[in-house]
Amino acid sequence: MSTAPTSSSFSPLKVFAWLTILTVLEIGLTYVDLSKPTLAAGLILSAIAKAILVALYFMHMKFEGKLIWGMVVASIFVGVIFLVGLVPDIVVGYWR
Amino acid sequence: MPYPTRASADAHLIDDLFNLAIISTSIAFLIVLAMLTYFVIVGIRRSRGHYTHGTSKQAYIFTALFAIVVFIGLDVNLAYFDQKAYGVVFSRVPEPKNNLVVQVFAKQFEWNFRYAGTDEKFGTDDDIMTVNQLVVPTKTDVILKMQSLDVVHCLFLPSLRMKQDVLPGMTVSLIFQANLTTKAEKERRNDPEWVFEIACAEFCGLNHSDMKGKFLILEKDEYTTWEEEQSIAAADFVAPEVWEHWMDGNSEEKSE
Amino acid sequence: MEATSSIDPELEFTSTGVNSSKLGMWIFLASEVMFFTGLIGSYIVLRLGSDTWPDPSQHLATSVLAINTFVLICSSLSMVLGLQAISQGDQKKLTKYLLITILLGTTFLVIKVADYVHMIHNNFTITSSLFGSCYYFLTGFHGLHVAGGIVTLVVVLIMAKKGRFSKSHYDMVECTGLYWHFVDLVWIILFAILCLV
Amino acid sequence: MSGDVDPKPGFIRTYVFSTDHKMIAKQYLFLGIFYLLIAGLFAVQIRMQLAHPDAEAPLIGKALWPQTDGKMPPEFYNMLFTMHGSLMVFFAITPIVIGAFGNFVIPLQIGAKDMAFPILNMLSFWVMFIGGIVMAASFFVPHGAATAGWTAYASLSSSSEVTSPILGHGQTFWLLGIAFAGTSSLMGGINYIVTVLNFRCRGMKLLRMPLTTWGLFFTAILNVLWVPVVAAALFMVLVDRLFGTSFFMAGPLASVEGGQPLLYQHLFWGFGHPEVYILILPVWGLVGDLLSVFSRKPAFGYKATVYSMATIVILSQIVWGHHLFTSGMNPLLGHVFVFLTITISVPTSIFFLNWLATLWRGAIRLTEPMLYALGIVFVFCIGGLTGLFNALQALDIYVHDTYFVVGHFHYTLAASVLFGVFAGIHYWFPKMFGRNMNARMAKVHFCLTFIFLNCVFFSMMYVGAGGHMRRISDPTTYTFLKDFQVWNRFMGYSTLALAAAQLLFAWNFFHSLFFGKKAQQNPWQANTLEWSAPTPPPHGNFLSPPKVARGPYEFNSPLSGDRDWLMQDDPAATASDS
Repeated sequence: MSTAPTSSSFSPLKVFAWLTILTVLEIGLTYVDLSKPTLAAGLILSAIAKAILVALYFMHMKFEGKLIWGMVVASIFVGVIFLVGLVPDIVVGYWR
Repeated sequence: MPYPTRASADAHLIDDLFNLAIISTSIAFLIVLAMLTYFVIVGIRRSRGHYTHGTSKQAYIFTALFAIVVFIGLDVNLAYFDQKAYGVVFSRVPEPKNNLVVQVFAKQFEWNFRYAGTDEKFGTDDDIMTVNQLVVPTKTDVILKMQSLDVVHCLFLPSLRMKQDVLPGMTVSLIFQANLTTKAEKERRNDPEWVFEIACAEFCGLNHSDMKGKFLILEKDEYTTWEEEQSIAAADFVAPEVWEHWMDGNSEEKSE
Repeated sequence: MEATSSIDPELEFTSTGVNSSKLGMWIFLASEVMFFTGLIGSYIVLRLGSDTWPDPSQHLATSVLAINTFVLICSSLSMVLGLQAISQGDQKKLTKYLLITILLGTTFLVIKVADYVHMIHNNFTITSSLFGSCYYFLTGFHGLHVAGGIVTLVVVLIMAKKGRFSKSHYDMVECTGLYWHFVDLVWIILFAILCLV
Repeated sequence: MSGDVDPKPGFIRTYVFSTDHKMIAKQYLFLGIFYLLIAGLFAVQIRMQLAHPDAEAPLIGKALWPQTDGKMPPEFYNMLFTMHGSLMVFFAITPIVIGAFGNFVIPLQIGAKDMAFPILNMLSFWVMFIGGIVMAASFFVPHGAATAGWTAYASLSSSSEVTSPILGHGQTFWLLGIAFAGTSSLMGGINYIVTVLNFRCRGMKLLRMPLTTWGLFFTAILNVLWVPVVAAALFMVLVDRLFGTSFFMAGPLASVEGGQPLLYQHLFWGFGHPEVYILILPVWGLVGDLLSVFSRKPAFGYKATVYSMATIVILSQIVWGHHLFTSGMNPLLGHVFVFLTITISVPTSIFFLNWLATLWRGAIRLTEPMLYALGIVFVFCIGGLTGLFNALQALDIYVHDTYFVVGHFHYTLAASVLFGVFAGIHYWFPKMFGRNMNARMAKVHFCLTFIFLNCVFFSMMYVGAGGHMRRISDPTTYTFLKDFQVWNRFMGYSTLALAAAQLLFAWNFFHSLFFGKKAQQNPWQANTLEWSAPTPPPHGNFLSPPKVARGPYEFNSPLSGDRDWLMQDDPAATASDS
């Protein structure tokens, strides 16, 4: 009894094109001699954009109900909170 | 309560906090116990239970009130005194003139201590090195700079109610001021073998339970004489290779 | 928790309407998110915490890794096309796309192993530095996940060949697709954070 | 969707590779009881060693340790407390409380035919079984089983050439065993969540589910979220040990600089604190259930209890720092964790309020499950309140790694969850095995266990207040611990008596398996759905799919006429109330 996604009209090729463009952009970014933090910021932004693209379209997140959205957002939130809790000790490090 | 003897002026804050926690939790426990036994004793004789879901307005108000009272009375009250005690006992700022820096190296199953000796500088050949014995003068701020050679240890000073994990790769510090000498405690107890002790509280391998040491607290003048005697003797004493691993690290400036 | 669904109203309250195997797969992916939080999070935190971190481009062949990323994105595409094919009931196209996905997945692994051998050859190994440990550990675990995905895809391919999937019943393909896209998503993040920056 | 049933499943399919959730529950139960027995014997050995540290072990001493002529060598003691902790947490309590009760109770209480994924359910048992085999095998590996504590802190567990020579392969086997147990919990967690969300019978709204199912549902959520994090940490330790990477290696021991042992402690306790709530949540649900059934009165504030459980599920994931107050963690972080940890006492106090209010004006029936449930309320009150001591930063620095902490978590884990195990077994034994357990023997067992339990764990806290460190094999060498030796001896003999009392339960359990009186369908006259299924329930659980009309605790409701209970799926009463 699989519920076919009601309005799943997206063209995989368009999403695929975007993903490739962003990957090429990322590689291009590494050749431009930016300072490390800005390079990192740019790469992280494009990685998140690609991740959202894959999640929304390829994984049908866009057409899912509140339950799946709630689960994914909750687990990402819990993970991020845990990492933020690590920062003062491992990144900053009071005694080091 | 069986707390070990107190060797510092502000260790009593921890004991008072412990007593306060015991009293408040015991009150809470006795209330719950009384209600539990009363309801059971009365309830055994009843044949039909009272039909209530506890979803009435008063029930919710009472629950909210009960939760707030417990939170304020028990938690905030204890947390307030706890943070106060922490501010006094564990965040002591050493006075610049009247302090003594002791380097501690935790190694699997022994504590190594290094004192700057009479010339107040480490690395000179008058440094004093003792194993499993921490010697400190009273009424001076002692700064223990601690590192570990291999695994995580934990320097536990029960008489000061203090404990600090010693990790490899970083220099942690513990700052305290003792005010009771070992000799005074010996006379009070008139037991010549009595001594303050150091223990390892973090499990660190095979002989973790033998990793203990003595904590000798001397009067100021006794300490200076001890220091001079040791410094002279230290001249021909070869420093154990342990100390070559001591990394001065940037922690020197941070905690000064 | 109410999901609009075509189940009989009496059960309305008692089921979330989401297909059980898809819900199970999404919960598994939530646990995978936490697993990679543990791994990638530790890498991020260790890296920000250590002051001497080698520049990845010295040790890694970024171009090979870029090709690898492209291979994995293509395999994601073919997986989606396969899924769309079966949702319209076209079994033959499904088997074709599944085959393409498996081939792309294996090329990804082959390229990765070749890259490992090449790097170990000019002694950038797992013990050469914390970066080395993190790199091999993270990409190694990701490789294991890709290998697991390929094994499942082969099973799904066999079932598809036997015609076990129809227009109305293709849960297994959908869940494997979800897992495959998740593995691709993790590689996208790893590629950006680990290999380029 | 549930497992396809071939007409006459042979011995293998019904008993060994069964996909029936009830048979899997029994398999988990027996695995859990086996490891409970072994880890319990380790506890007795630990306490006897502390009672007489330099005495020769009676009978087996000379044979086991000729080189120290009968006295227990330190590495054996270290192995004892490590395996006592690890086996109890991962292979005794988890299989019984989450594996056995979860598998047996969830489908029956929500009116489902079986779990959502029966084959995954069977696999989850066999993965736990393999983990158990790996842990058992680690005893016979050269240098014996793991000896780095159940927490396996970083540099000690992750470096193989550390000078304590006994860290042989045992630690690697331990890591694999825990990885298997974690995978099994993960598989079980996914199964429980999907079953509870999607397989409830007609009319079984979420807020009409019994509290036990709620407890197990929240446990599954915490399991699914946090077991992978500890799996990541343990794999890093495994890779550090086997391939010489340096995630947690620092200082002179590290070949390459950069690793941080503190990261392991954060990762472990990030999982560690949710883990202790994973173990206690089902017991909270069980207590709420039993108190209502045996007070013949609806559970007071059902919704408040469920929401408090949900709050605790959220809060338990952000308070792990109170395990690290002395570990060189940033003190500012310490202050934050103090205030986060004390908020947990709000939902817990709501539990106590609702439990006591359920007993208030109830018709109490002192059956065995009720006795254990009241025991849980008592010991968990002490356990919960002493948790406050450890939440306070200045106080925790003194009591950390002393027997006070050991006393606290034994009150919450070894006392409350152990009573939860006994309560659950006594409550569902008639439904599981179709026979009754001997009531009088159970009551004697309860009283003895209750007395000796309190003797051991309360004196642990008393001795801990005096600064008695944990995990040391010979406390008499410390002058400041000398006068606690009489308490250690008292605890040693109380543990012996406690172990002896468990023989009563073992006899009662195994005897009644075959010779207990036949049980009826609803021996405790409770309302939840598992009691409307025949005893013992057939493969599909219910003869006809139940249709639920009301909440699980409608005792003495006006609709139920002269009987004082009203089954959830009883069509007789027309008005479908709450």
